[in-house]
Amino acid sequence: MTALFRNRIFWITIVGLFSLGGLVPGVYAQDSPGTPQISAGDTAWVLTSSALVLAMVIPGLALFYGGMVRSKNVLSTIMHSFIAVCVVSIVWVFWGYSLAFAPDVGGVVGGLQWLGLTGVGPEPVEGSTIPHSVFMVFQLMFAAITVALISGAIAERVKFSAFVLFAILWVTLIYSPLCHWVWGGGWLGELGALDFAGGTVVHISSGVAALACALVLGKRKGYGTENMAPHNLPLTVVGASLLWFGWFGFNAGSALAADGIAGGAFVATQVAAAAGALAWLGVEWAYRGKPTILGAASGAVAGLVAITPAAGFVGPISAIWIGLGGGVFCYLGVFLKNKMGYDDALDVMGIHGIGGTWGALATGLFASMGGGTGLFFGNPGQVMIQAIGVGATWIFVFAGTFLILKIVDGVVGLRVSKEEEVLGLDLTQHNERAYE
Amino acid sequence: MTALFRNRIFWITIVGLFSLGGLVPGVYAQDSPGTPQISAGDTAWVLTSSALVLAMVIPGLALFYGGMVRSKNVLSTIMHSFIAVCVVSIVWVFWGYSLAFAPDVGGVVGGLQWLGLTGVGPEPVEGSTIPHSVFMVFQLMFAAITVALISGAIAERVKFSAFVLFAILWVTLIYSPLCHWVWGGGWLGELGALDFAGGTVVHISSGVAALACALVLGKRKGYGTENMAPHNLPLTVVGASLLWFGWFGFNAGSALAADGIAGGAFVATQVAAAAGALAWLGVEWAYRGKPTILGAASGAVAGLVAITPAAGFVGPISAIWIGLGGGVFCYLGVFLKNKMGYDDALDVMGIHGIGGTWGALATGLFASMGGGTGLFFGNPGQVMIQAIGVGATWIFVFAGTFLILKIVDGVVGLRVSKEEEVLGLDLTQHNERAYE
Amino acid sequence: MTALFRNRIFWITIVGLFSLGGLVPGVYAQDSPGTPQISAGDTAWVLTSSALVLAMVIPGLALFYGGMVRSKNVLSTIMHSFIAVCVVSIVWVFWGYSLAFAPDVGGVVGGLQWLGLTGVGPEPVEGSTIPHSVFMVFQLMFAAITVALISGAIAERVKFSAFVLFAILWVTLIYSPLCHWVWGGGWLGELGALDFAGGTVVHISSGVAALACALVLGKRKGYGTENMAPHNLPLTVVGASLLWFGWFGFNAGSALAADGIAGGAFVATQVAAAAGALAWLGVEWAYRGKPTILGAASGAVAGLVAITPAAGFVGPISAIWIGLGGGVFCYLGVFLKNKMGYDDALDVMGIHGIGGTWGALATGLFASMGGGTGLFFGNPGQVMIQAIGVGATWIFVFAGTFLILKIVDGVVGLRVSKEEEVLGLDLTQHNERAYE
Amino acid sequence: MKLIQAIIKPFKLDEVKEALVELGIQGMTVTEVKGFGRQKGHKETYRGTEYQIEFVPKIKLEIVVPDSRVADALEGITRAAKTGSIGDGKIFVSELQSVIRIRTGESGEGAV
Amino acid sequence: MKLIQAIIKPFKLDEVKEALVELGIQGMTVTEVKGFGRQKGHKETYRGTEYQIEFVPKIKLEIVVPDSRVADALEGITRAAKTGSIGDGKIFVSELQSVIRIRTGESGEGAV
Amino acid sequence: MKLIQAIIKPFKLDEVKEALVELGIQGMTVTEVKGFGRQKGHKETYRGTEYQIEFVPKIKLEIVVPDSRVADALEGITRAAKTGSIGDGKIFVSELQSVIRIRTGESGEGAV
Ligand SMILES: Nc1ncnc2c1ncn2[C@@H]1O[C@H](COP(=O)(O)OP(=O)(O)O)[C@@H](O)[C@H]1O
Ligand SMILES: Nc1ncnc2c1ncn2[C@@H]1O[C@H](COP(=O)(O)OP(=O)(O)O)[C@@H](O)[C@H]1O
Ligand SMILES: Nc1ncnc2c1ncn2[C@@H]1O[C@H](COP(=O)(O)OP(=O)(O)O)[C@@H](O)[C@H]1O
Repeated sequence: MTALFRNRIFWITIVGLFSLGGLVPGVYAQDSPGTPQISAGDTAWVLTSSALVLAMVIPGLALFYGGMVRSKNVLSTIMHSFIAVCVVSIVWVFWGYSLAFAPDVGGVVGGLQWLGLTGVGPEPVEGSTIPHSVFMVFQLMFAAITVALISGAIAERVKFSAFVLFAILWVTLIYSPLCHWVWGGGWLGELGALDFAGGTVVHISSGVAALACALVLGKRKGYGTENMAPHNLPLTVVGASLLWFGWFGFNAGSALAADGIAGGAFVATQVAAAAGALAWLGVEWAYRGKPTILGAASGAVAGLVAITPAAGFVGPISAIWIGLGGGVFCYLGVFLKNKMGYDDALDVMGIHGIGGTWGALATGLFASMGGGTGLFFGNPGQVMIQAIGVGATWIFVFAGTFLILKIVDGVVGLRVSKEEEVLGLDLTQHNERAYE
Repeated sequence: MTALFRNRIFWITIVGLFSLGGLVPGVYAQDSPGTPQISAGDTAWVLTSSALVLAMVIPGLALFYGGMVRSKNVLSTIMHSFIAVCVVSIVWVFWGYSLAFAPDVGGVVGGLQWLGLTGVGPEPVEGSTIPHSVFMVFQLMFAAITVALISGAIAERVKFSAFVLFAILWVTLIYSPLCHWVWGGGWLGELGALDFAGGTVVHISSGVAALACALVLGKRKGYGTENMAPHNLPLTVVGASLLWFGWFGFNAGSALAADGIAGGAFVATQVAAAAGALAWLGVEWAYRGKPTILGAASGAVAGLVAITPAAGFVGPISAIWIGLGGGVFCYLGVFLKNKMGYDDALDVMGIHGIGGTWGALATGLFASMGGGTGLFFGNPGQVMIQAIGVGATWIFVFAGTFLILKIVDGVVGLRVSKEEEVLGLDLTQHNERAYE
Repeated sequence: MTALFRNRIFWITIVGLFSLGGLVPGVYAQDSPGTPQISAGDTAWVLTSSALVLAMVIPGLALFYGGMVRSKNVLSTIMHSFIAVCVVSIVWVFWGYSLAFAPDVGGVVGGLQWLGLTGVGPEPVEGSTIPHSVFMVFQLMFAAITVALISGAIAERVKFSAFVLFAILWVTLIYSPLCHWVWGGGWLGELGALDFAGGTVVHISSGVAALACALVLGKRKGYGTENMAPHNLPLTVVGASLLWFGWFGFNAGSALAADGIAGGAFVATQVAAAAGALAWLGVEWAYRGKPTILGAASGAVAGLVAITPAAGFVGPISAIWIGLGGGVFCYLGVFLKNKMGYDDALDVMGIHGIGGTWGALATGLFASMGGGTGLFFGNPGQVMIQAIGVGATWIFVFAGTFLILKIVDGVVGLRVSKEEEVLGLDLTQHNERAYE
Repeated sequence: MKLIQAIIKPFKLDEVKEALVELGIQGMTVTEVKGFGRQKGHKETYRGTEYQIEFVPKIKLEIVVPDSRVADALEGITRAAKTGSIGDGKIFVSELQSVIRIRTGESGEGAV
Repeated sequence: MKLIQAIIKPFKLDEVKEALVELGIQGMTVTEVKGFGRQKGHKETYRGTEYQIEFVPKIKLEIVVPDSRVADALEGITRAAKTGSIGDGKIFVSELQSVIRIRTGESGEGAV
Repeated sequence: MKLIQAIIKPFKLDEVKEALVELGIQGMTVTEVKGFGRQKGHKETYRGTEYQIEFVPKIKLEIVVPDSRVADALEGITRAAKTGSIGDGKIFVSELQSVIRIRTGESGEGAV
């Protein structure tokens, strides 16, 4: 089966290569860098931002997640983020980017014109001052992190081959269309839904997909009875810090320019992260008696998630409100999970699903600049539009992910055996041990 | 009491929100990005630099410090850097930035015009080509790292609530005014004191504050008798490396432009760090027989501290001299501590206090460009001015910090109990363990 | 002997200082930043890229290597990367940069005009829009990483003093001239050899030097019989991730501008890394039954190495081919080592030597833009030229490195004693232990 | 007094502890050990080099009990630690000459 | 010859070692263990999930002494390891049949 | 049945294991310990502060063998673990009252 599955990858590659190998360089050959419309300053910032978003996934997210699992599963958990980047990069080049951003087809998906990045070269991307190739790779990083985020829900029990197959299908069938809806000229964008840097596209989608994963895969063996404490919290805090660091590229980079909008988004990102951490710590301190480091890290990420859709549309004080809300609501989200008892191992739903939903709605409340206006600034309609975006995303992603999981389960099987789970995924999936 | 203290934070927030929530977005609303005076290139570099300075604190400093403590205290130590960023971010937005940079009041502090960042928007900051909001957030990161640096002196024994309260008071009463003196239009700047990137504002101030903290808190239980060797040196070297990495933003970013000055500051930073490490290793090798990794890391940081005030004012050869001096003097600083026997746990005074003082004076000797001229280049007066800056900073910071510590001790108590200290701060302050 | 050796450093410093201390600031004094020819956007990107390349070495490479050795040698391994940066920085300032880039002497080396960076200031570097000082420091980072890469071959048994001496000699006698051949106006560049970001200069040279080192130093005690499994794979994956992150500066920064070429190089870098990882995993999965995390990390690095010389000359599909080749050939390279039985401890030859060679030749095949044209695009001659470049590099580097090793062995001795090797280098070379 | 040493599978620790507590045995000392025996270990692969790890992680329990409780203790441990598959472990019993509680200095049965 | 096993609080290791050295006992073997007994452990909280950790870190000392030195040794250990609070630990003494020094092959009292 | 405890140098573990396997002894339990004795430890330096580490890493082997095999086992361990330099370690032998294999419940010689 893994053999079959490998063939799948190679097959994709081969086809891609022969069908496209010829065209692309041709396109690139007409390279004319520095055409007047390109701004070196804006390009420098988006190049930097793209690198920053990669750092969010590896090592950022890989460590954030890796530190929270048990030591017998840390490598497999890190591997999920790593392989997500690798698989998505290839898919994005061959068809993902085209499905997301090529000329619109019926408002729901992009065309096939840009398969294999045909025509995606150094010329400025429409309505912007940066090369098309730079915009494409910036977006590639977003697709990669979204898939990587989901892995937190199925950590410590998913089969490696299943995750790889899942990643390919999910980025193709869920992420690319959804991304098109919001940013690629699709119906949600047309409707006027505001999503500055991916509250719906990245966070709600990964969170809801994670919920579906947790429900379909079921609980980890020993969940609720055995000690599943994080095995290495310093790794987790380092991961959270790198997420914060990279998030400046994620949010401020989404301005696609180094200007006042980017500056405002940068500030909003910083203060929302801080507010999220303080809010989470405050709630913990009040209800548990002690503030925790994991709480600070989780709260900061919650604040960052919440501000993502609003970053370029709000001022610093609004950003603080949104960050505080992120910290509080995500704490409740995690609390709820513990009550409801499904095993979203690393709380992807609790933090990205809830935080993203709050952020998307909050954008409808606080938006006041950069082309967005929310309820508090005289535009009640926006909240409704945001709500529609949230609802549509929840439904589409949950249903679609559920289907994909069933397919993957059929093809390669989703879960490792009980014995393998007890022994740990590092040894059983990868023949490796993290620490000697 | 922690309850009372939490209320404090919330109270601040609430007030802030209602008094300012309205204004700010208004200001932002008149957003006109890309106004001719804004340079995308300069803005891109300062945005990048701001992110780099964040990375200096988390995960940089958090790891540098975290690796040096005993494993029972690593989380609490990391938490100090993390919470410093969170708390300072909020304080800076509400009043810190205004106290530091709003129109001068009597040469000693900024006015209240910019409370809650009123009027701090996308328009270019005075005399520069970057948005005001970007300058503000770049400065925010400086305030955050300064507070985080101090935590090294009180590691392994300070109460968490005490550190949070200390951070709020210190950044308000010490950092903001001092920053105003030097960069905000205050008397030291007027006097002609040179401080390119924060030798006095950041390093002398954190070092001297650390000394006060060490003296007031007293030694760790078992200091001098028990083994207090670093529990994880790889973390510390990673931290030092990230500090070095981020320091390019700290120093070259202080040019507030991507130009020749920034280039010169970048080069000076690189060679001074290298020289500092080599100097420290040389002294160790000569007097202890073996060069150590911790020595290399400490020396590099010492070199970076030393070059900070001079970075934009000196050529590469002068930078090497300054770096070498940093390595040697800071080694002596640490040596001295061991002799004098106060417990500055992670040598904040020895490295930042001593290194910053040497750097500030050395700027008066080696300055030769970018608007500064030192003794060696024909301007003896500069050294005197630098000495005044150093002296004033020492006195103001030491006295002020001492006072604040007394207040905090009165309100929440500075130190954990003997039992808690033995058990470790991770368990007793945060209910967590670093490694399972 | 270490005394003698220390003197060496100091002597170099002293001479340097007195001969040059005067001139340089003079040069810098005529600083005129923002001269029309300087582009802030391009400068911002190259400054960022320089910082990114530093991060590749420390902490990137330091962790990548440090995680793969046994815990008794992790500090010494990290130290190799750290000291390489320090030593090379100083050498580069005093004479390295001049030997590499000062006006050509007979096509083989640069002149002495720029000793101590005389005349290397804020003015734009010839044929570019960034300050000369920025170009110099960007190149400095390349020299540093090349030396650091070599250390992987001699890990766990080389004497610290020997490595320091080796670093000084190697960067002076091998790297600087080779760099001049290709980029400094030397004969290889004149010949038309294509090397966008250092396939020959950095990767083949470090790989071949590593082979010489492995052969001269001999195997580690217990190699082949004792368990030498990596002691901390998470560190290694973090290192690989940071290498990937920094490689964007390494490759896209080599465009020396923030334009379409940089964008293309950035994209090529991303997809080649992904393809390399997938290829390595595929081969492993097929022949070993399980894909490993170390394999993913190694494959990604292999892909990055392979694309380095081609990054700015190829489109994304070609980049995928090159990356796939990198993954497969480097896997074979490592496999071959195990067969041949020399002890290149961390596979520098297998990954950088083989990968760099493949990349250099592949550039001759796939080049299609940015001023390069390869066999597949109608220019058969290019492959021949590339082959000459590869051959010349192999011969020059192997012979030169061999000689240098003999000298170092004579002066300070290359290897630690058997007892020291058993006890570990951390304790015996540095009096430190990594983990308490 | 007797010293009972039991080598068990790590994930069985909690069950065994519970079993002993139910028997009124209030104390024990636990050590992480590696075992070599019939149960074979696992394989690891790093860049193509394979290592056969022969030592298996185990937990060693040391329990001091009055002679009167030995039989119950052995029975309880065996029941709780048993999975029926190779590697379940061993129990070794030996005689102690004296037992002292440091805090009080009391010795003999009163000390445990 | 007797084998003395002492379970003590970790931070007491140095004091106990000194006490034994003063008694002229030149050797011992130390193991990090976890203890379960009257002293209860601590609580940990991760994202709201609480874990009660019942095992407390302890140090196990193994000291082989000639019968003649047992009394002193026990007295020394007890004195040095005592804090008076719950969890100070236990001392177990058992008989050894023979002792060998690997380096020299000598056995009996001469071997320690 | 006898319990043989051997304290050896860590890098000798494989050789000793092989020696025992050759003697047909199929099981053992290994613990990482720290030793204090004639062999002195090492020095560490951190920012000028020196620490003298007196405890040396050692491996403790526990091997249960029928009385009939004790002599061979001792001889085999001594041979394999010996380097002749200080710190080679010790072997302690004590009597076991009973041995049980948890998986089968069988006891006595059949259990090991
Ligand atoms: N002769 C022995 N001496 C000491 N410990 C032993 C001995 N034989 C087995 N053990 C311990 O018991 C564990 C289980 O033994 P093993 O032979 O693997 O399975 P089983 O207990 O089912 O026979 C081993 O891992 C080892 O720790
Ligand atoms: N019956 C026992 N068998 C083995 N070890 C024991 C036993 N009872 C206690 N211990 C060890 O002694 C330690 C201290 O015992 P505890 O009951 O907590 O306090 P105290 O020694 O003051 O009675 C425990 O942590 C455990 O390691
Ligand atoms: N009296 C003792 N009781 C328990 N263990 C001991 C004793 N003496 C030595 N050991 C153990 O044996 C090891 C080796 O002993 P040492 O005196 O260093 O060298 P040698 O075995 O050559 O005499 C020590 O590290 C310690 O672990």
